[in-house]
Amino acid sequence: MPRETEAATVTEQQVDRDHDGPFAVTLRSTSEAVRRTLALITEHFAGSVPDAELGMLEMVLAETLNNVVEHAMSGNARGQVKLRILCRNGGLDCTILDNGLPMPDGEPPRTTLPEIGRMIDDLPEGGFGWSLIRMHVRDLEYRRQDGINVLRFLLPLTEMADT
Amino acid sequence: MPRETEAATVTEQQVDRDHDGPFAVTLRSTSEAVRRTLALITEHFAGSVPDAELGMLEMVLAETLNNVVEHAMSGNARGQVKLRILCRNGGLDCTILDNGLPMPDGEPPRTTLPEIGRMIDDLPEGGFGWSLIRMHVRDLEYRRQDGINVLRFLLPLTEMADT
Amino acid sequence: MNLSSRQIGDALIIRVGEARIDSLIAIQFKDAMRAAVPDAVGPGPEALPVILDLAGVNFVDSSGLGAIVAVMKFLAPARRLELAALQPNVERVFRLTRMDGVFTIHDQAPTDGTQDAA
Amino acid sequence: MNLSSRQIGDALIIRVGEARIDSLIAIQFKDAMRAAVPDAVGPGPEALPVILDLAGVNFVDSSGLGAIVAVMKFLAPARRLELAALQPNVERVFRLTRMDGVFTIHDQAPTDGTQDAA
Ligand SMILES: Nc1ncnc2c1ncn2[C@@H]1O[C@H](COP(=O)(O)OP(=O)(O)O)[C@@H](O)[C@H]1O
Ligand SMILES: Nc1ncnc2c1ncn2[C@@H]1O[C@H](COP(=O)(O)OP(=O)(O)O)[C@@H](O)[C@H]1O
Repeated sequence: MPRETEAATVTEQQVDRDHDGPFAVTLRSTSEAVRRTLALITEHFAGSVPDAELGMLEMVLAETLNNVVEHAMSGNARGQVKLRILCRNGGLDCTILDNGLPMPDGEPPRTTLPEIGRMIDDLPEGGFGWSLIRMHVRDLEYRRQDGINVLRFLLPLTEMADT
Repeated sequence: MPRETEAATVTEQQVDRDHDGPFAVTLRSTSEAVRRTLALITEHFAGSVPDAELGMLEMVLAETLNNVVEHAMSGNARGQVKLRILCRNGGLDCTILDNGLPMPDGEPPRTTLPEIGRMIDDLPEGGFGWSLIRMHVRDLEYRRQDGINVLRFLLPLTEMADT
Repeated sequence: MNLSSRQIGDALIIRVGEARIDSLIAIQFKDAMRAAVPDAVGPGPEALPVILDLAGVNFVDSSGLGAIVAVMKFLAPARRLELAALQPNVERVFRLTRMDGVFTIHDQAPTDGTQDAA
Repeated sequence: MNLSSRQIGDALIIRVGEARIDSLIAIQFKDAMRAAVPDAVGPGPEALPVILDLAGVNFVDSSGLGAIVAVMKFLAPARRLELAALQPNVERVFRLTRMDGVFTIHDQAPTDGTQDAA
């Protein structure tokens, strides 16, 4: 992180932006940090987002953040991840930034749900993540910028209370 | 939180500011959220801030955040707290915003350490918080703005690695 | 990993005492399940049921789901894994991935005396 | 609240099995300590020591410190509270608040056979 050179005073706009602004969190690329982050988020939106949709938010963020930990960082716990959630466009607008490896094909996998056959031994134990994410979100965008993965999507809400 | 009307695209500057920028976290006013936040922070700065100074950071933030939970919000768990930490001016520049009650005298208490006498029954069980904070920080500023408490201070570091 | 088990008739009921089965504990969960289920004495004509009581679990992510499937696979063929008491968020992930068709799912875990409460 | 106690000679050693004594658990900690220490059979000429083994505790905030002081107060005069195995961050908060002068502090908790390892 480069040393900052901003003036030493918090401006009025900054306070506005910061306090009424988005939910934000910075985390390292570990499963523990993902758990803590999800707990802060469910606590933050409880009461303003209905339970079922809060459950979807938690699921979608668990899958995206755990993918960062497991794939983009492939286990390196010192990766840095930033998440921001805005209430707008009829839903929760989520942006995840990480300094890990880019997506393999320059875009999030378009995998569909793994096949479920009749043989127990052949049942899938993984590969659900991106299908679950894509089932719930809209306006998914991904880009690589200056060595940073920028992933963004909207989780639509049926009814949005002010948070 | 008012609905945002920003354009739907993350600009390059935003990515810069967000990813290389400060540590940030949004939390509700609960002791559990404070615990999770402190864990994210110690994990974030581990390796770049020496252990002893990381311990001081954790202590100072525990005291300031718990004061918000216990005093500014007096137990109301739905209060919203934002914390941001920048690496600059030779230390960690911390800003805490909360929408709770203002400080009683328009400024953080100037209490000194409670007296320790010889009688066990008279030993102090509280009142250490602000003395501990003031022992460690510099450039403490507090102001009330648009119903928001803005508290800011610098925790000086002897030697600062880039985080 | 907090698992507690009790035998009711042929079935072994294993209650998960963790609020989450997620990527943080998926591997430990698999290991603990392996340790919690005694080897069946050879596959009989009917596989012996192991019922996983998820009443206390309010979140399962895709790693947790994968771990539960892995447990089903290593218990087979002598033991068959069934599930009980799926909380709403847990039920959703099984339904969306169509894994609800793979498991026998009980509304709640059997209690002593009533072998099957589904 | 995870506390485990054992008696060595006159002293009751209570080991705290929590990584943090903070404002989240300060009240539970006080209650659990009250429950963990049996009433002394009347104050003798010497107060009976209770040694709080903090080897596993890596963080104490001002609420946790206040709770430890409260425990000292309600144990007196029949029992006297001593501390053992303060980790660096814990030692610092006692030192900065000058509470290190109030407690007898042992480097480590006594083990069976050695009554005092300080
Ligand atoms: N954030 C990411 N960065 C890099 N690669 C990813 C990321 N997310 C997913 N992938 C790749 O896409 C594949 C499919 O991901 P997913 O659907 O979540 O299934 P799973 O994680 O169970 O393998 C992963 O195996 C990985 O190779
Ligand atoms: N963030 C805050 N908002 C409002 N009042 C506060 C805040 N922090 C502290 N106070 C007031 O200052 C007093 C001293 O605080 P402190 O030194 O932390 O001791 P303690 O919390 O143990 O009482 C508190 O009792 C409270 O009345």
